[in-house]
Amino acid sequence: MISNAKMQMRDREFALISGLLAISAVLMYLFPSFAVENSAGQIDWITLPLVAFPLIAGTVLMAFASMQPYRLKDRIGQPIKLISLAFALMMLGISSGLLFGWLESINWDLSQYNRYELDFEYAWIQSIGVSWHVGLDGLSFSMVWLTTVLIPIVMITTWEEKIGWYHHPLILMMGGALIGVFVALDFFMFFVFWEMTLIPMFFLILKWGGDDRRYAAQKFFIYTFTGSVVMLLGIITLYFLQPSSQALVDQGVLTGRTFDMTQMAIGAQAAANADIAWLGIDMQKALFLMFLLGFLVKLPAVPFHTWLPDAHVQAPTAGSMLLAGVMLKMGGYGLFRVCATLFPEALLEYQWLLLTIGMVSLVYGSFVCLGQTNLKRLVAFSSVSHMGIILLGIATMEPLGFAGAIFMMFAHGIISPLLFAVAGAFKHHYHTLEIGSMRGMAKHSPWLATFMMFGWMASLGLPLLAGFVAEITVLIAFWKAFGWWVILPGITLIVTAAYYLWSMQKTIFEGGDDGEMPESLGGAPAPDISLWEVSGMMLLAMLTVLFGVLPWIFFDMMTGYAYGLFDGILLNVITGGA
Amino acid sequence: MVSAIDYALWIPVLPIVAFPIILFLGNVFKGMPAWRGRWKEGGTIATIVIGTCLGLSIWLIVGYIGQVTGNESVGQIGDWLSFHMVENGNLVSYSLGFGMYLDHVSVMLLFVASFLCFLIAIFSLGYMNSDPVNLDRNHRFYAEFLLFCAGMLGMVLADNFLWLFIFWEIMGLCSYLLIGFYYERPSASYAAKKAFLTTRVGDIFLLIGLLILWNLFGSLDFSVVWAEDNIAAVDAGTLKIALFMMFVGAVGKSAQFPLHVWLPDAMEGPTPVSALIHAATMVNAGLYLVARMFPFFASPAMAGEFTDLAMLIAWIGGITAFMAALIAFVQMDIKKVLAYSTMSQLAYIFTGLGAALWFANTGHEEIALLAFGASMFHLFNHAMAKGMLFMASGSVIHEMHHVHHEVAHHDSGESAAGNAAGGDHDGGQGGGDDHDHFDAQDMSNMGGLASKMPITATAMAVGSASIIGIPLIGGFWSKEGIIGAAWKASLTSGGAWMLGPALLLLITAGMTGFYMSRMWFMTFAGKPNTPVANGVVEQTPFIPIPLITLTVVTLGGIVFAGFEFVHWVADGHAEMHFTHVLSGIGSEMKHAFLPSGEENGALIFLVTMLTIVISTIVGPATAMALYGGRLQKGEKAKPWLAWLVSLSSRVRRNNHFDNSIWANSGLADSLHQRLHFDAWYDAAMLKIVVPFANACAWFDQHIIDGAIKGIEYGSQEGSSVIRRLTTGSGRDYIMMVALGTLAIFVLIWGVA
Amino acid sequence: MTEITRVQLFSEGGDTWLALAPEMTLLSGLVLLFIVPNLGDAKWRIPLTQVRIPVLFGGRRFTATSDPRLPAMLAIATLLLALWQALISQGADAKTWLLTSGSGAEANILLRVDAFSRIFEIMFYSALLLAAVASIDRLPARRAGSEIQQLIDNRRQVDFYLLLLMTAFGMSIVTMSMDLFVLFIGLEIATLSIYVLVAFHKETPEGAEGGVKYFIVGAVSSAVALYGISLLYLWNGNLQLMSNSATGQIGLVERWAEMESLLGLPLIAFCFVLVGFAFKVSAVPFHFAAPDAYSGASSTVAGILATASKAMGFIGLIRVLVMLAAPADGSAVWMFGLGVIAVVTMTWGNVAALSSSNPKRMLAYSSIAHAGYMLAALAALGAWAWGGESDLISSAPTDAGQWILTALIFHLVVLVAFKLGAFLVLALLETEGEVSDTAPLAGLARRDPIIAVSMFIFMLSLAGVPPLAGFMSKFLLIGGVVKMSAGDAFAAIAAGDGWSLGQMHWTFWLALSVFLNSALSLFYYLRIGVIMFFEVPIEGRRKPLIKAWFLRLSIWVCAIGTVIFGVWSDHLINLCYNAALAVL
Amino acid sequence: MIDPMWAVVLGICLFTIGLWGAVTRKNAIIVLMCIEIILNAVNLNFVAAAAQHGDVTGWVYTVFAIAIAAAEVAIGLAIFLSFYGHNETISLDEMELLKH
Repeated sequence: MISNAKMQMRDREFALISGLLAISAVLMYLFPSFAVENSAGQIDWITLPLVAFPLIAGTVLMAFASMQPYRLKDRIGQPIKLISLAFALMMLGISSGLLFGWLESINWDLSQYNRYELDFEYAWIQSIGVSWHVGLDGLSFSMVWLTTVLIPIVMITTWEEKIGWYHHPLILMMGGALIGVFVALDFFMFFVFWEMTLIPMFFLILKWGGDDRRYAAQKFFIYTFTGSVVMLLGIITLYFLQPSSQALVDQGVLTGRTFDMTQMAIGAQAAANADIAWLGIDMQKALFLMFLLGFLVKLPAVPFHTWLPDAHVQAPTAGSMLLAGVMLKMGGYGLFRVCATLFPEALLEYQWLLLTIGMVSLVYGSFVCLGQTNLKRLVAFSSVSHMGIILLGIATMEPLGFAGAIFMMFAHGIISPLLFAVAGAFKHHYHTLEIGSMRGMAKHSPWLATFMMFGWMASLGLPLLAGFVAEITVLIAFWKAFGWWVILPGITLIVTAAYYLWSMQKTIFEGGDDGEMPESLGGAPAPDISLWEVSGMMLLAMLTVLFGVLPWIFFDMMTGYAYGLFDGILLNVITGGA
Repeated sequence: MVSAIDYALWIPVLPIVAFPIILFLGNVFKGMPAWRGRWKEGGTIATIVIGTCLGLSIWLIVGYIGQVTGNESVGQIGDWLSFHMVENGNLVSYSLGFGMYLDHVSVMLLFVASFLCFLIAIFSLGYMNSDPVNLDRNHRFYAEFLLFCAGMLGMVLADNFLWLFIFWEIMGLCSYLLIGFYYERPSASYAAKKAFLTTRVGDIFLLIGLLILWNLFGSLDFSVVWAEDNIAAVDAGTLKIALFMMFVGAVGKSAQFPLHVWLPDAMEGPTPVSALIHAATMVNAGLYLVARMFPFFASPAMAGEFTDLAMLIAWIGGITAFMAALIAFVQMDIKKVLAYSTMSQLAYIFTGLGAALWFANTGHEEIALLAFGASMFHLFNHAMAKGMLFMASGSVIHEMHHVHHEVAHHDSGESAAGNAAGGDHDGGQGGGDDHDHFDAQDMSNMGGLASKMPITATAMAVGSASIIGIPLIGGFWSKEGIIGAAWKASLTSGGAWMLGPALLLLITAGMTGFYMSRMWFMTFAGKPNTPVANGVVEQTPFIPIPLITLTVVTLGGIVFAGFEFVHWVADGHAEMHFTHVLSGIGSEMKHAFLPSGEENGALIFLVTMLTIVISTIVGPATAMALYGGRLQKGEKAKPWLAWLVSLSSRVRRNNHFDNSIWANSGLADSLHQRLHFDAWYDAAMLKIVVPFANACAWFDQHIIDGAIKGIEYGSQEGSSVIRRLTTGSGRDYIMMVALGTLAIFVLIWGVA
Repeated sequence: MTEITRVQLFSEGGDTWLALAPEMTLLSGLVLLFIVPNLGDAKWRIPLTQVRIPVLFGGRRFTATSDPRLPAMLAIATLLLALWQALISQGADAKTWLLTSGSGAEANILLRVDAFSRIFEIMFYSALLLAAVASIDRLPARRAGSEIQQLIDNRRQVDFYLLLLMTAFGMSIVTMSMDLFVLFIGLEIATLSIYVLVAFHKETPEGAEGGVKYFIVGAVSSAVALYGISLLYLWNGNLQLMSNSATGQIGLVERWAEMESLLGLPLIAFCFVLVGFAFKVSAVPFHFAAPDAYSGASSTVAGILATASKAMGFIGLIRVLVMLAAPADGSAVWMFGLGVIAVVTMTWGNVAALSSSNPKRMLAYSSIAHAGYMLAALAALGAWAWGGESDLISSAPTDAGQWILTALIFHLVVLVAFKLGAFLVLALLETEGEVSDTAPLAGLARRDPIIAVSMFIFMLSLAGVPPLAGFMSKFLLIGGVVKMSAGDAFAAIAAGDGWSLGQMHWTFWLALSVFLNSALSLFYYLRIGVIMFFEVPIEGRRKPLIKAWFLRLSIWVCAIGTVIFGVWSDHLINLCYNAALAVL
Repeated sequence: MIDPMWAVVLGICLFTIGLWGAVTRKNAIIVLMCIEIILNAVNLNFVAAAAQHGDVTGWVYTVFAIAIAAAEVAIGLAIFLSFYGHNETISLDEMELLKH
């Protein structure tokens, strides 16, 4: 036993650290009132705390916790969770402040090609032209908000599920890295954060995952890494295809080039205005494919999807929620941010490819779902299937399709965490994921059953829930672009309903008056989900309804983004190229 | 001035908002005495809410009929989604909005829906809360019930096809939830799934239809798509495809052939649900949708383009009507009879609409409106009658059940399906799954209830009469119109194909007379077949209220007819003739019994009379001959029923014949099997889709992931091979250095 | 371009001492290491008298000088001083010196002190300094025990640090040499010392066996290389790399460039020379002895082998390939061969490491793979002036060449941080007993989270995961390759003409193979992480690790360096770029 | 005077012999000897080339090369000895401890 005095000392230490963190957080939060503003009258560095705070706080918390003696680690778990949650809420506060205009009144609905709000640039690795260049537009802001809202929800949902003191800090770090991806306007930075997201997730899976977690975690890491290194090759190639600028050389950039996306976009736009393919159509296509591979693996799209089911099945609830909720969206985000913005000609050329892959993902994914017996695998494959819709939306080459695809990312980002929260709770409480191993969940766990029903229904595209908006918008654009191919998504919608209903029939329903318990429970009574889980799922459900009924909160911003993109470059290409 | 229209939005919103509240309160307060008692587990809230909706609706309707609120669209409330599309190299802005639209059809349906929902809510207070099976989960029922009402009300009020679809889908969800209300029964969960999936198939067609429609018009607003100029501007062929797709959606929702399989199974839900789905709301949605297609057919620009589609609609109706009536012959379950009857009656409306659309498309505007009006009127009549019938059957079942419990001293409530395997979905339902168990829905367990349940028996009789089309009672007015319209169409040039549906309808009219009477007589006439039936009394509170109300409404069909309802509902500009009821009735009578003044007047007259004869006399008489009978000694039915019972016993005594040849025939067998549709669909699912899905899963795991695993495995293997090359012998290493030198020579020399 | 000062070596008034300050420091340190531990009360009796003059050398050693920790301190002080000197000479007023063998017409240019040599000096000294600091704990000096035991210990300590300093000295010469033979001598000084270091743990059979193999293979290849050098001498008449305007001697570079068509003799000679360096960088198939040597030697020494020694090989390759064989036009003859070797090397290394259960062998194979990456970059350098006749290609080749060299130097420098760091972690584990499989790593996170996190950082950095130094270096390497293969594409694009992947030089695909290989390498790097974090410690290795503060200090420095050079690499890149400019 | 080229030819022969021996023999000492033979070939080359070019540095190189060879032998033998101490053999083929 450790002496009382010593424990008090630990507490004091702890209070000190948390106090410091809290004070800095408050300072950061209050800072806008007397902060320096940029020329556009915006506090442009506000994204910095969004990225840096969670990363730093997570690292500090973990370092602090790891230095404590082993026996104390149970005791510090709770405060660490609280601090992490406080940071997550602070991030949510900042991003919501941006959304609702508490911090900055920004009209997110208006968007122009290559113009970003809160544009902030600071030289980072000057010698090779890397800078900390961040900015937000309708596309990235919706993703950032999604991330910030998911992080606290994930924390709340998994509050009691897993013991450990670095679970929540890891989630916090994950959030920082993800936001970094979404705000980055510099390819180097983009890639750094892109890869950085892997590490917390790797640990989440490895530490709290299922029986086969080692395999799954490594597969996840290596598979996505492989995809992204090809993308990195594309980034570097793109970099060296830029003209060297004397001005940059004078600033100390040895190569005279930058990784700045906005600079490249200027070039791309100029080329499109002059009706020539930027970089030459062959090069553009090659680069497009390199980037595409990275994004497709992340998305994931068939046939690069097999890491996903393994990762999901093994990942803990929090891991799955974040993985499905935000990480997959990185792929879609990249498609817009890079492929659509910089390679419009190639995008047009490879419309068929996106269509094919999207369609295969969608249809094939749903049929694979129908053949699954593991709840999490089923949900994972349903993600694959839904991500196909994003590709279809892009393939339509319509602003509506784009906006719909982005909304799909957003909606799926809210719905799929709910699905995985349910699946995770299922695993947590029943120690199995086999569909049909238990029946009559409505009896034992009415809350869980309710949320399962809700989530499943939301995922199969029930109107007034967020997923429907995405589906209907993409499909409208799809019909315009491809006509009768819409039959295939149509069939998929039926199959989707089939597998979801089937899985519900075998879990929520049936089982007679007393229900059937899985063998894995060993005859023990199955408790309903905890209050934490209920709160988390409830929040997600409420968001799902909110954005199903009032989609325009974000849809207008996405429409604006798509409009800007088409107005700025794509329209030129479509009309000129065709 | 406070206008009803200002509050109209609350009609669908109120129940939607109440839905989560009841669910939440129910989950929290579950089991508390006050919640069970005063709050009726949410029933009180539900009734108040739906009552408010009814009040608002009536306010709206009264205002509308009195021209207070204006005639047509209430207009857009706002943009829901706004977006851009590329059109001819430009970005064009579009939006999908939401708003409300009122016209005669929607007003009529609004009344039907809110009125019936309210009555059913009251009915449920009695039915649901007094059944111990439902204890502690009634809040679920009420919540979902409210959502369902919201779906229907919203759908009716929506001013565009998108929101129509949205609420349409919400109803689909609710039907799923409510059919699966007794989740612990495998049959219920199976039925729920089946209902959702089957309607989903239709829904996808509808969705695609809407996509095409949007693409044609750039909007889904009624006001835009119905505008004559807009219709004239689009390609007729594409529009036809869109309309066809939408029609398939309607087929799914209204349970028409070939997507009809879900409806009988849907009887797994509690009886109020059956009343709700099969009478008041959901099945009407499909009809409403088809009715909403009328302006396309009526557009002069499209004249003659859609005749085949109209014909198809009529044929689907005809086939379904006949088929459902046929299957209804052999059903022993009181609710299933009603279910098939619903299917059949809806099919009537479909045929009527088909004829109306056909006429509209071929330029016979006047008669088209007449047919359309008749169909809508039949919808109204059928909704009222069927709602009542279901509630009456619910009353019977409930009391039977209750008594059974008392008799059997069985307290644990309707128990689980027990050993009934998931595969055995056919036939059995409710308590019928368990073979040792008493089936409160089986008509063979009933009999002679006319004296024990007078209100119910009366309601049942009136409802059946309306469905059969006994002259002067509700459904008669509209059914005559439909059959007449179909025949007229078949006699008009180019409409020869309509003869099929017309004939089918005519035959079905007689069959309706038979199976509805059969149901009534089996239940209420004769002697009680079981001790349970002997002990039944009407005792549950709340149940009689809706029954009596609806009896009055159904009997009052003649008044509505006198209002020239048919004209009013069909013609957007007509007004109700409140002042000339009597003369209205007179002219309607003349129309119904002595149609003339048109070409082929004689034939139409013949058909009319034939309909009346076979449905009113032949059908019921046959049923009496088979199933009639005197009540138990000492029992006495109410005077307005007594004559019917004694008539039946007399007919039976004199004309009873042995129908066992028919009953044991292969036809009856396949009718029991519902003409094997379910089996085929199941087989298609199990033999094609599921194996294909499994093959996909296998492919994914072994081929796609197998490739990855292969790379993994291959590298591991390669690794050990390569490592084995490092033998450890220093001599080999030197050898490799020498070889390497050679290799460098070759490589460099080769290039040089 | 900085001014070049010609200085006659050891001439009066010359800047020899200034130019060679670090080396002189090392030499003094070497001498001190000889002398100081031997100081004792030895007296010399003047013959025929009883007068004993204390000579202080030999006899009974003083307590202070016989302290077994003294050699380490001396060596560390020497290396620190040398490092400091090398660092300060990197300032704005950095000078370039050419050190010649004489003043007259006969004088050969022997050494050249410039940014290139300085950065490598810094790199070598840092590596050896870290190794020296780490060895304090790894080669524990016991103060207790009998006097003779102390003496023996002291001797061993002296030997070890002497060899370390000798290695540093040899390596310094390699970085500076402008004469192929001088380069070879430097190489041999360093290599011979390293042979002994590898076999230093002669008590264990592994140590001896590793030493034998490394020695025998190394000796064969260096003999072959020397033979090649002698042939070059035969061809050119001198081994000067640069032409000497003062003497009129034509250096190898110019002579090679003058060649009308390729001659057999220099080409054969060139191939032979390559063999020697290929062994040093452990390119396939000259790498076979490397894993054995790594696993036989103590981890600190293996770390030196993988970093400093390898860098030395690369300096040789750079000198030979870039200066000797840089074609005036067209692609270098060695480009294709080197490309093939590079791809084979990296693939071999990674694939072999996949199933390797001995962490030291695994790191050895990983080091081979890294050599492959760098060789790929060097191979791309051969694309020097591809398509030289085209008008499109103008400034790009030199730029690209400088870029590749920058990346290469950067990679070699930061490799010290994470490769050596990884070996040092193993060294820490070796203090508890042999590390011949992954079991000792199991549950390291639980025993010592900071060390485990450091190790994981090293692993990720080796794999090239951002934002660590390993990512940065690989990023730059590929950048160089791509820049080289893209040539003047940007000009074409700016002019409005398109470009296509087919127009890229084929070395572009080397870049892809590097990336795919680094993805492959994740397999085994991650496995280490998994083992450290999620396996239960084995029996006997449950308690927290020993304190070993010096070793830990080295590890921390490495870990911090790995992160810093990934995130704030700006300054280092500039340094490397200057170094590259000095070469090209 | 003999044409220096003959010395070079002799050097080639020695080199070939040395390399062949190094590759084929398994006794470490013989391999070491073979290496010495290669180094002698080097020396011959240097000497001959110096004569050819009239450049004295070649002879300086030779001296250095001899020194290096000597150092190498010394170190090599020391390492062999310690290996022998453990294994009682110096056969290059019987090194089994470190492999794969």
